[in-house]
This record gives sequence, structure tokens and C-alpha cells, in this order.
Amino acid sequence: MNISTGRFGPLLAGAMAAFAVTAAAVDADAQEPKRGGTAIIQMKGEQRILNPALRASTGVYYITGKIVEPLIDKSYDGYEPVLATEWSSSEDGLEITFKLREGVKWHDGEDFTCDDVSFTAMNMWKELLNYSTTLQQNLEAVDCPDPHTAVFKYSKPMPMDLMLAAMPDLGHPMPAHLYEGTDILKNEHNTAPVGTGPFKFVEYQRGQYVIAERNDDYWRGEEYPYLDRIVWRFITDSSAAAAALEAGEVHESGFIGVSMADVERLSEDDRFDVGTKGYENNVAHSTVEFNHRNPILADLKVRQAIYHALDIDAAIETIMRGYAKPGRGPVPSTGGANYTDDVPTYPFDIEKAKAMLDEAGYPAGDDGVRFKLRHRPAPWGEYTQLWAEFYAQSLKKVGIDVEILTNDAPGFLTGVYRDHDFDTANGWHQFRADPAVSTMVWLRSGSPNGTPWTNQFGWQSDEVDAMIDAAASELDPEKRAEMYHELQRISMAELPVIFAIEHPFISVTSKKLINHHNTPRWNSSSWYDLWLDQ
Amino acid sequence: MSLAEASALPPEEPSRALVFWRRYRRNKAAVLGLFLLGVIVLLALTAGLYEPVDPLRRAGEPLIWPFQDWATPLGTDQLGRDILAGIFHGARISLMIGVVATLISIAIGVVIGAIAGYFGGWVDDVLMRVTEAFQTVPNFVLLLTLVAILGSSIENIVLAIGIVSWTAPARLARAEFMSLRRREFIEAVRNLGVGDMAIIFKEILPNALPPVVVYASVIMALAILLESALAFLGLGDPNYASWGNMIGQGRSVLRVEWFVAAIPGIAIVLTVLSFSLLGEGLNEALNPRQKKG
Amino acid sequence: MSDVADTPTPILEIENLRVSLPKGADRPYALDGLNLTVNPGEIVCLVGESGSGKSLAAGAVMRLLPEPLVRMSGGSVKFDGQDLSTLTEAQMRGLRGDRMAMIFQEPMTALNPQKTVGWQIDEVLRLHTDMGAKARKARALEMLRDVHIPDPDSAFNAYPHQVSGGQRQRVMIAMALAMSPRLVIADEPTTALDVTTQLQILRLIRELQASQGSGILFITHDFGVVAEIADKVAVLRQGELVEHGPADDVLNRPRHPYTRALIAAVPDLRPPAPRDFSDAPVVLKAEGMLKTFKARGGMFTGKRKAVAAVDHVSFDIRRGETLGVVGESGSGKTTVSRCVTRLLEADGGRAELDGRDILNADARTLRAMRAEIQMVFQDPMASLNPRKRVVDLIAQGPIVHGMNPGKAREKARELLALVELSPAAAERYPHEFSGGQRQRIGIARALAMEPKVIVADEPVSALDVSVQAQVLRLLADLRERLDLSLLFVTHDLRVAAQLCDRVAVMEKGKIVEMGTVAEIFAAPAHPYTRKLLSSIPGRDWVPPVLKDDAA
Amino acid sequence: MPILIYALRRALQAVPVIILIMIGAFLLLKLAPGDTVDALVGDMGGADAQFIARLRAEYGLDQPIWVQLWRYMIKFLQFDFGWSFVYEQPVSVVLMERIGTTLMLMAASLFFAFTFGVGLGAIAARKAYSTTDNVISTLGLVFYATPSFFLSLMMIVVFSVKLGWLPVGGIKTVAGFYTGWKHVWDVALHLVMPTAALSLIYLAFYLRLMRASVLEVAELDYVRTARAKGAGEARLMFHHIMRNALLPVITLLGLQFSTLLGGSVVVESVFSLPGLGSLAYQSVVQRDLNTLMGIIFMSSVVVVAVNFLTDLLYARLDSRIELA
Repeated sequence: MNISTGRFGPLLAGAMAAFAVTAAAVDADAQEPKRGGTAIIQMKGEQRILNPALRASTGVYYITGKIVEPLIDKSYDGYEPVLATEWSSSEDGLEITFKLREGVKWHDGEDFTCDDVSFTAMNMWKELLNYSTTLQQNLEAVDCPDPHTAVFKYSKPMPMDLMLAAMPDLGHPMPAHLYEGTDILKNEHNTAPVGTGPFKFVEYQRGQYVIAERNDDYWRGEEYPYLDRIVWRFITDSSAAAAALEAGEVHESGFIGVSMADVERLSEDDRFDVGTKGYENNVAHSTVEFNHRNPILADLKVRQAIYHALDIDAAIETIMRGYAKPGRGPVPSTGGANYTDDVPTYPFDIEKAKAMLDEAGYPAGDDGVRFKLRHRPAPWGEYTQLWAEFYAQSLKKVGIDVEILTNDAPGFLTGVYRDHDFDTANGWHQFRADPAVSTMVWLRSGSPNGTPWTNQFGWQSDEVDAMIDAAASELDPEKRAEMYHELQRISMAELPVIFAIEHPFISVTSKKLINHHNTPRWNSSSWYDLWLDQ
Repeated sequence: MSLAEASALPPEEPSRALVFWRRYRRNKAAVLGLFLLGVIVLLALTAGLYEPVDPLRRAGEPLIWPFQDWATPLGTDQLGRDILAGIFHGARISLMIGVVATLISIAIGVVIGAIAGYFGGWVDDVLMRVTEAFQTVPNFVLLLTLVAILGSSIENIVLAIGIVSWTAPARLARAEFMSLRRREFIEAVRNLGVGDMAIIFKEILPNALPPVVVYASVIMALAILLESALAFLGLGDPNYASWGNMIGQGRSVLRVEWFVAAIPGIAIVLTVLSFSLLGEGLNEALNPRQKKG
Repeated sequence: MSDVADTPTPILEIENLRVSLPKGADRPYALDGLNLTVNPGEIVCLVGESGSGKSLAAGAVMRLLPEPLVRMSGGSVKFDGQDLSTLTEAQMRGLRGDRMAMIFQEPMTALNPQKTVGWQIDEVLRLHTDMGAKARKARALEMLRDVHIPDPDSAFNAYPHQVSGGQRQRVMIAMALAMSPRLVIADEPTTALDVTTQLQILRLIRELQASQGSGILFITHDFGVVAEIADKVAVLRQGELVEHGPADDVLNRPRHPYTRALIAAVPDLRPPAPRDFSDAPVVLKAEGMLKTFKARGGMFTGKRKAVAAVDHVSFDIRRGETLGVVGESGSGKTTVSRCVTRLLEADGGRAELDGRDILNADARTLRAMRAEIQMVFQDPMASLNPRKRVVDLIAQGPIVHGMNPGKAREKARELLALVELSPAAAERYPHEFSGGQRQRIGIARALAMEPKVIVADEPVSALDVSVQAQVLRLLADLRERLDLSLLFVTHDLRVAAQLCDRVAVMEKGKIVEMGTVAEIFAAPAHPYTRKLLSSIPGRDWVPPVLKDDAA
Repeated sequence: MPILIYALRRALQAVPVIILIMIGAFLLLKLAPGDTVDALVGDMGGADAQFIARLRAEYGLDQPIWVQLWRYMIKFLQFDFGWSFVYEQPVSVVLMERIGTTLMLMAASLFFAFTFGVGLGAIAARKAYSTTDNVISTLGLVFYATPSFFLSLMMIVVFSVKLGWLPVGGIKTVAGFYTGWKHVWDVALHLVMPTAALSLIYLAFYLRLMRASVLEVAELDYVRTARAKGAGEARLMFHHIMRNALLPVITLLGLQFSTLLGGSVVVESVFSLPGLGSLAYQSVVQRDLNTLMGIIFMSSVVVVAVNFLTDLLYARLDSRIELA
């Protein structure tokens, strides 16, 4: 508690930031931060593009979050100003104004101004950034009345809380002077980013590592950041990753970079902190997706029977080692006001499942089989595979024969989301702070064939579609929340998709790292206050 | 001293099978290989008798260590599946993969090699260019590509393994055919007016087979290793308990519950070893080069 | 040996030598009770058919038997009065190549293909002398000159494959004699060579032996060679010494029945009375037959060396007549046999079989014509499919040509009787037969097609002399009975003299001379023919006519 | 000069094979479900429809396959391997970054496998059917029978985690910034386990072949000749047997090179080595056609070159062969 707001100097304004620092200070356990050292981070996958305004993905933020900063970040207490210091919305929701921080310089020495925000918003966020193109489809222009004021103009009302929820991920300005007049998709800075963050990009060796080093001119003051350097190592094999952690070659492994068995094992090792803290903004659902074009699955009773046949608690214990909870629809329990647990549920009950299947007109044949399903599991690693096998075995017990069809990622995505060549599928889908920019695409009809993680299930409800659209532009947060509660209830009743298990990601972190996981999207954040106890 | 022994036949020789077995038996390691293979075949045959009959079914608590609970003598994996049941059924799958993939590759290889070796000339040139092309592409990369295209069902994996392993038997068959087609007994049947196809398949093929049969044991071993490597990369067929799948899944618990991967791993090592030893024995029995008495 | 006074110490004395074979072999001892003496300046020929154990005797002397499977189990070998069994392996190594040397049969395989000729001669000197590099090279070159290698300097630096077969054998001899050994063991040193080369090598061995005074143990199967070179002869049969004595005695007055039978089997150079074919119709008529072999080059190399293997060859054969084609290796005689049966496609010319051209017949006609011209091959093992029963081998041709399989098999059994094989042979596989029996099966297969012409390519050259005689007799007999025409390809002039009516002499793809056997052997016109005839080993020795000739 | 002409001819002969491979590979890859855009979108965690369509048009994936093939081959014949949409770099750059590691790994593995395989095979053959022979041969077979990933994982557990002697993976200590000999040593340490894992399997191949080859050559006539000359066992082995026995082994050396690259896929992914093997796997999974085609081309060239070199070596060792 000896860190006072005063230490942040005049640049840091706003109560939000002060709270954030206080939270961090608790983790630091009253130790004096030390300067210097290199933090080494294991990454399982490699995004290859290091421009958060072109690729909206935690894999990108994990690295670029330290180099390129968003307008706003999220703390446990709400929104924290980063490159924007203040924000406000017009009454009609058609104009949102950001006051930009002054005195911030890009790593190449140029000033950060509204031109950067305007250029990025119009050319990348609106045009090229996945998910953001939907969010910003009504953005007409970004005006710059002065170099440090950006006014976003919309043709339809933009709810402020939606905008705020989206901005930490989808609101990274890029340096306009380096992108203007170039082919944005092939710009060299997409893989060698220039930002305003506490670390400067140094080197990217594909398949090996990314290095960033301390930005000595960081706007938060010269004591930040504490670390000299951050290195991200790409280790795809999860056993090798665990070994690297134990051998001390790596300090942190995020987004479940090691196997669940190793997660459990390392959680008992006092060299490591293991937990889900810091992922509140990045919760995912393990799903069961139905192809409603199959008349058997179009029958609600069958879908409900399948839900009853799944022993979710056992799956959580065996597959996720307890680091998860049963899902309650498209909004996870970390979804804040938009979440409700007042929804219908389907407790594990084999007999009931069998009875419902009988009732639906699918009695067991002589061989005990009622019908067959072709199931496509997503190849996203250990737990999607195990979950698929768990699912198949569970259904076998109620007389549904499941054939698992394995494919690699493009094969899976094409098979399910373009060709609809499946009966059931499983995977996971990430919740991105606000239902409007994430899980609602599971329910909203009308996305063209071939769009992954959208409603390609052959399920459509006019009521749901209308409610989703209304919620996306509803300006009153309470009314919005109520609409999402209703959507959750419908989703749990109609079961277009089973949001079976809600699981945050898990990090294994060396205790040498101090001040880690102190924000709800910590792995994507800038780590300016992270330090290494050597 | 009569030199006219023309019509006196030498004493009748023991049957081919007996001679073969005598030669084979001389190699102790090969006999061990045959024994191992016998055990594996027995496992495969009796897999249906062992409970649980479905090796993918949850049989107990997850990750029970071997020899702890006699319901699951070799322990269970992460999903509580009985490892011993997996070993039983995996023997079936591994043998099936080994045998079928080998048959596919030998069939392709022998036909191509036979035609190239027998006809020579431009036919040989074209077929050998194709063979070279296949041989130049790293086989595992080709295998990955084929599995990506066909999907990971067990039939497709076997087919893909067969497709990537035919070049060696093709070259072998070609070499045999090239040398055999110049042999006098082939000239003799050509001189009798026997057609090309009959010469290829009825006259040369039986004589060209021994080295191919020996090589088949190598392919069988390779096929099992290739399948396990695919499974390790997560491209196995999850509908069957193959040993490769078991290792692939067991590797995530390798550090503590190492037995989940090690038991099927040892099963693979022993199976491949048995094929290799078998191959050595076959080689000495079918292509006796070193005269040992 | 009783006369100690004027006989010097023998270089080699073998007493009661016994060499054991491993269990399961056809007999317990490869050699049993062999006694042999080689004196300085003497050439002792050890004669025997294959399997007689003659080569193992050489191995026992050099102590190079493939132990422990085959080992010396009795008797003694004394070299220069010293019992070799008392020597250590190191002492033995000191002897080998130095005081006792060996010349092997196959000059092709007996030299290391990866080392130059010079290096391999040099190795002997390096192993057994302290000479400096220069002195060794001088000695090696001297040896190469002594064995009459045309260009010793370039031969010194050549690899074995770069010199001809005869030259290679000279190199072997140079290597063996480099240390002027007391004893030289020559194991069939000329068997793989052409007849003209053979004579040169035999002369060379004689010449060098005379100048160095070494004793030579000369192992051979060929009585012609024995007659050419031997001072003393020892005859081996199945590991037992049946007869030995001075060459003149054994060759001209053999006592032991086996020796007598062997000598009786040696074909006489004097042809039998000529037969007349002037009235018989011409069955096979070859005209201007041409075959060139192109050395196969790569896709992008333009240069291909063409070698004319058969260069405008013409001949004809009348019904019942036998035409011999003789020549040395590479003369094109085998190619003639393959072209005329169309196992090779000729590049030009005609070969008329009963007036129809077989060389240019279409596939359908050819198939039918094949029945009329059949072939008997050289290697009786290689020419029978090892995976087929004898009856199927013989019946195959008729079946292919449409005969009912049952009938064809029945006929096959009859043919076995014709070639003097027991009916039990029908159900067996080729590997169960001896060489001569296999050749009979080959003949039966050819006869099954009821051909007009049989082309026989060296049908007896892989056989032991006694078996050779039987097969030749069978051929002669069948020829008479079935009124067959024979195109008989051979390198062996003795065989040609006995069997053929006319002979065509080939050299470098061309027929240089053709005529009746009597004409050619009595008055050869072409210099090459003369050279061939004068090279026949033992041409001055006339095998005695023995009364109890084995029937 | 003759070698140059020979090399040129061999290169020309390789051209049709390589073009055959390239066209075959292109068409084959087009059969696979999904394309690189699907893979990219999957990696990103999803994207909306306009974005996907735009990307596909951008990459030319909306064209008919034969147009794509034609465009690719035209560029390819100008030695332009195109752009990797996954790595957002020219394929040539992507490959150049990776090829060093793979070549190092392959060369080291092949070297060890060859040296030890040949050495142990020769020893086993000279002591044929003895205990030494049995131990060597059996050990070789066990190594051969062990899946490489299994071996790799076991080595990591023992040598990195339990003993802490060797680094877990990667090609160098990332934050080490070593230079000079320290860098070389660092890289060497990182390559120890991958090399061992990859070479042990191939060691068995060479061992078995060498053993058989030595046994066969030892029976040949010229070895008997050398014995008759009075040569001792060591001399026989080194001057007469080895060189001839090596010939078939060398043939295998050339033939196996492409298998080795396939084998490195698994080893590279276990040890997180940034080589062509793991890149190939990634490219298949990502449908990064241009990169995969580049790898296939590169490995074909390497295989052709290695075969050429083994032929040269063969010709050098076998005096009977003349290059023409």
C-alpha cells in the first residue's frame, strides 16, 4: 500500500486508474518493485500478424498489448483510460467523443494525435478488423476538431456500454503516418508494430519468438515499465511447454498452454501460481452445436434429451479438472449485468433422457441403438477432443451412436460452417466482453455460409433476431441487460446450441513474476507494472 | 564306375515349408519375433472376450495407476477408460493398419515396379519419374496432406499410409523384374509363346516376391509408426482405440501418469520389433545368402 | 618318393588329409585321405569334377578353409618340410603371399574392384618386404613386364575393370609371383578365359615356373589343360584320391575305372564320319541378320556407342542337320541364337523358317511359329522356373498353344521317359535335380512343342565332363530319331567337332568361315580359325580309346 | 569439367520430376476441404462474412482452380514462390528463415546415424552371431521400433526436467543474445536431443544394412585373394571390405533424405524447432498453399542435390562408375 497515486505523476488522471493500481499493489504484497530482467512467455499458437487493428484475437493482443495500446482498457473496477482520457456520448447515441491523451509519442518519435485514431477507425476498424466490421458498420466518420479530440459519428445509435465493452479489444489506434498511402494488408508494420506502449518491438522470428524491449520514453513515466524486455516463445507441444516452465525457461503460460493434467500438477507446485484470474474478459463456452437440418435434431425433445444425457459435472472434473462451471446460455457468469442464471436447466439424468427419446419417437433398436449421429469435434486441442469423446460415450449410453469425424481446422470449419456436413459438432466460442460483439452471432440468423462461429445451424427465430438487433442499439443499459436475460432464457429453452461448459482460460505463472493477472484481460494488457523478482 | 546316373533321381527333398521353417528357426531372434507376433495376434483375437468390450467406455475413475484396481489391471486414462482394454483392441487396429496398408502399398508398388521393370524403355522412364516424384516429396508431409484431404477416418488413414509407402516396393519389384526378365527361364517361356501379362504375373511375380515379402515386414512396422505419429499430432481416428491415439492422448499426462502413454508405447515398440525380427528371419529363410552349412 | 637321393625335399607334402564338412552335408568329409606331393619345378594337376573337393584341398594348404564349418580334421600338410598345423596364424600370414601364393579362377572377382592394379601388387610387397615405395613400384612394374602386360605403366595405374579378362589373370599371376614363392596353387586359373587367352596364360605359367623353379599345384577339371601342362596328375572323386602318377601314364593309360570313364568322356577332336544332307530341304535360312546394341545414354546425351553384335550373318540349316556356331565370348554367337528365335528383335535381315520370315512376323503369326523353333539354354538352373513342377514346366508350352492340360501333362510324362528321366521326376521341383538332369528337363520342354529346329545355346558348357558326354549323346540320339535340325552354339571346339555337321566360325559379329566339320578342322582357311584351333588345350593329345567305355 | 556437365545434365533431368511434383501437389492441395482463409479466420477466432469474402478476393482464391494453377506456375517458373498469406511475407523469406535449422538438424542426424550405424554395423558383422552382435542388433531394432515422438518426450523428461542438462526446445536461448562461440555452443546444446531422436531411428537402418553388406562382401573372392596374400584382419576390414560394403549404404543415404525431412516434422514440433518440417505441418493445417509448395520445391531441390552428391560420392568410392 505504499504506492500512492502521486507516483504516477500528473499524467495519470481518473479514479479508475488509481483503483487499478491499488489492486495491483495488493498482489505485489508490499514488495518494492525491482527494475530490469526479461520475462519469457510461452505461446501455444502463433498469429503471425502483429497488428491488433487488423486481427482481433487474444493471440495478437497477448503480444501487441505491450507494444500498441488501446484507447481504453478494462480493470476490475471498470474502464481505465489509456490513450483516451475521457469519453462521452451524445443523447441520441449518434456521436461518441474521445478526449485523447496529450504528449504521447509513437515509438518512432512521432506524436500520437486524432489523425491516427481517425485513420485507423475508418480504414482498419471499419474495413478490415474481424468482428469490428460489424460493430462499426454504421460509423460514418471520425472528426478531429483538434488534435486531441476524436468524434465518432454513426448513422444509427451506438450504445455507449457496447462501445466501451468493445474498445479494449477493438480500439487500438495505429500510427497513420506509417500506413497512409500503403497497401494496409501488406504493410511491413503489420509484423513489426510501432505503438505507444511500454515496450518497443525488436524482433519477430517466425516459429520461434518475438522480442520487445523497454520503451524508455513511456508516457506513464520513466520508472515504467519495470521489465527490460519481454520474450514470447512459441512452443506448440503442451508437454514441452510444461517442461519449459519447470526447467525455468519460461515464466508464464497463458490461455491453457499446457495440458490440463499439467495444470493440475503445477498448481500443487509452489514455484507457480495457477489460476483463472485475469481472464474474466476472455471466458469461453464449450459447446454442442446441432445441425437443425437433420429432422431428428430439429426435434426439441431430442436436443433436450441429449442435454440430459451429458454429465456436465463429471466432464468438468475429468476434462477441465474443475476449472470450469456449467454453462447457462450465451452470456457467461462473468458477463456482468447482462448475465442471469434464471434460466431453464437440464440436469444429468439418463433415464429421463431415454424417456424423452422414446417420447420423441426414437425407440432403441434391437442393438440398443436409436439413431446415429455424425459428430465433428473442433481440433482446438486436448479438451475439445476429450469433450467430443466424452460426448460420444455419453450419448452411447442412451442409445445414440456417435461417429466422430476428425479434421484439421480448415476441414472442421468448412465441414460445419460452410458445407453443413455434420449432425452435431463441438468446439468453443469466446465471449468478448459484450454479447453484441460475440455470442449473439450463434443465435442471429442470416450470416452467409462459410462464416465460422456463426449461426450455421439451420435454426432461425424471428423473435430472437429482432431482439438481438434491438439490444445492439439499445442505449439504456438496464433495458439492454433485460433483453440479454430474455435471450439467455430463450436459448436455454430452445437449445439451438448447448452452451455446455463455461470455462475461463488458465495461466500457469512463475512466482518470480510479480503483479501478474491483476486486470480482467491481463494477458492482453500492457504489463507496464509487471516486474521480475530475480 | 558308372557315370550314367541320369535317370537316378536324388533322394526326395523335404517340403518347402519344412525347409523354410528350418532356415527360419536358425535365427533365434526371429523366433522371438514370431512369438511376439503370436501374442499380439492372440490379443487381437481375444479382444472381444475381455471386459469392457468397448475400450472407449468409461470403466472407472480417471487415471487409476496400474495394478491398483483389478477391475482395470493396467489402470485408466483421463476419461477413465481401461488401458488394458485399449491394448487388446489396439492390437486389432494396429494389425489391421499394418496388414491393410502394407497390402495396398505392395499392390501398387508391385504393379508399377513390375510393369516398369518388365517393359523397360519409355514405360520405365515415365513410371520411374512418377516414382521419383513420390519419393522426393517427404512421405510424412504427403501423408499429412492426404489425411487433411481425406479426413482422419481409419479407412482413410490406412489408404493414405498405403499411398505414401509404395515407392520402395516399386523399386524393389522393378529391380527384381529387371533382373528376372533377362533370366533364361523367362526367355524360355517367351519362346513358348506365353503372353506378357502371364509372364509378369505367373512366371516372374512368384520369383520376385521373396524380397518384397521381406520388405513387407518393414512397411508393416512403418505403417504402425506412421499411424502413431499421426495420432500424436491429433490426426488419428478417435472412434477406435488405436495405440497411437492412446499415446497421443496420454502425452498430456505424461509427466505424472506416464503409464497412460508408456503402456501403449511399449506395445507399439514390441509390435514393430516383432515385425522387424520377423523380417530378418524371413530374409534369411527366403533369400539365403550367407551359407551356413 | 622312395628315391630320396636324387629327389629334392618336396615343397608340399600332403599326407592323409581329411577335411570335415558340417552336419547335414551330403557327406561327412570333403576330402578323405588325400596324399599329394609337389616337388620344386613340378606342375601337379589335381583333377576332379565339381564337388570332388579339389578346391578345398587348396584351402587346406593355405589354411584358408571357412572354419569352423569346414575344417581340417586329420592328416598333415608339410610345406618345405614344416608341418603347417604347428604354425601360429601370424606365421601363416607371413607365409601366404610370400612363400606360398595362390591364383584364383575368376580374375573378374578375385581382384578388389576399388584398388588399382599397382596398389594390389604393391600390397604383397608391402606385407612381406621392407622395400621402399620406389623399389616396390619398380618391382611391381617388373612383374607386370614379366607377365607380358603390354603397357605396364598404364596398367599399374588402372583399375581391374579397365583391363581385359586375360590381362587381369596376368595381374593375378604377377601378384602371386611377386615374391617368387616356392609354391603356387592355381585354382582353375584358365576356366573363365577364352580359349586363345587360356593357352597364353598356360604358357605364361609354364614360363614363369621354369624361371623361378616353383612347384605348382594346378587344380582343374579339364583334361585338355592337364594334357597341356601337367607333369604329374592326381584324380579326385568325391573327396577320395582314385589315381595319381606321371601325366603320361594317367592320360594315356588310366587304370582306375573312374579315370577311364572321365577320359572317355572327353570329346575327340577328330570328327566322326560326315553325314550327307544335300537332299534334305532347308528348314532355317538366315539372311543378312543384323543386330546392333546401343549403349543406353541419358536423356540429354546425344552420344550412343553402337556395337554391331551380329553383322550381316547368313546361314542355312537343312532338315536333320546340325550347324555349330563357334567363337569366343563377344563374338556374337549367343546373339545369333536370340535373334533367330526372336527373343531379341533383330535390326535387319531375314530368318525364314520353312519359308516364312520369323524376324518380321506379326505377333499372332510369331506365336504360332514359336512352336517350330525351340531353344535349350546354357544354365540348366536359370532356365527352369524354380517355382514350378517339372511336369508343368514341360506341359506349359503345349497348353499355351491350346492343348488340353490333362493331355499335355500326359505327354510331358512321356517326354521325361524320352530324355531318360524317371516318371517320378514329374512331380518334383527343378532344384531337386542335378545339372545334367535339369538340362534333360530343358530338352524335354523344347521337344514338347514338337519343333523343327532346336537352337541350343551352350547347352553343355555348365556341366561336368562326364555329364556333358551323356547330354551330348542324348542330343545326338534325339536328333536322329526325331529328324531335328540343330543350331548349336558353343565355345568348345571339341564338342563342336563331335556333334556338328557343319561349323560357322564367328569373330566380332561376323561369320569368318563356314564349312563341314571335317574341312574346318583339317584345313582351316581363315587365320582366326587357325588361331582358335591351335589354341585348343591338349590338341596334340588324343584321348585313348578305352574298351570298357561306360555306356 | 565433366562433373559440371554431369551436374547440369542431372539438373535438367530433375526438371520434369519437379514440375510433376509441383503440379501434382498443387492439385492435391486444392482437393483439401477449406482454404487458407478458413484457417486464418479460425486462427483469428472468427470474422464476419464481408471480411472473409474480401480476404478471399485479395488472395485470388475466388478464381477457378486452373486459373490459380496457371498463375502459380507462371510465377513459379520465374522462381517467384509467391506470398504467404499466413505469414504475410514472401514465401522465399519464410523458407530462408527456416531452412538453416532443418538442414542443420538433418545433417547432424544423418551424420550421427551414418557414422555410428556404419561403425556399429561393421563391428556387429565382424563378430557375427556373437553376444556383441546380438546386443548391437537388438538395440538397433529397439531404437527403430520406438516412435520418435515417444523417444523425444522421454528424453525431455529425463534430460531437461529431471536432470536439467539440456534445454527443452527451441533452437537457441531466446533471451541469451549469445554471439560467437557461445552462440554456436548454445545452438549445439539445443540440437542434441532432436538430433538424437531423429538419428537413432536411421541409425538402425544403416546398422542393419552395413552389417548385411559387410557379411556379404567378406565372402567375396577378392577378400579371399587378400587373405591369400597374407593380409591381416584389420587390413582386410579397412582396405578391402569397408569401402565396398559402404556402397549400398551410400545409395540408401540418398534415398532416405526425403524420409528424414518427413521424420523431422514430428521431432521439430516436439522440440519447437523452427524448421521446414514443422512449417510443412503448419502449412498443411493452415492450407498455406504457397508456403507448402515452396517447401516441397525446396525439399525436392535438396533431395535432388543430395542424390547428386551421393552419386558423386558413390563414383568416388566405386572406381567402376564413370560419370557420363
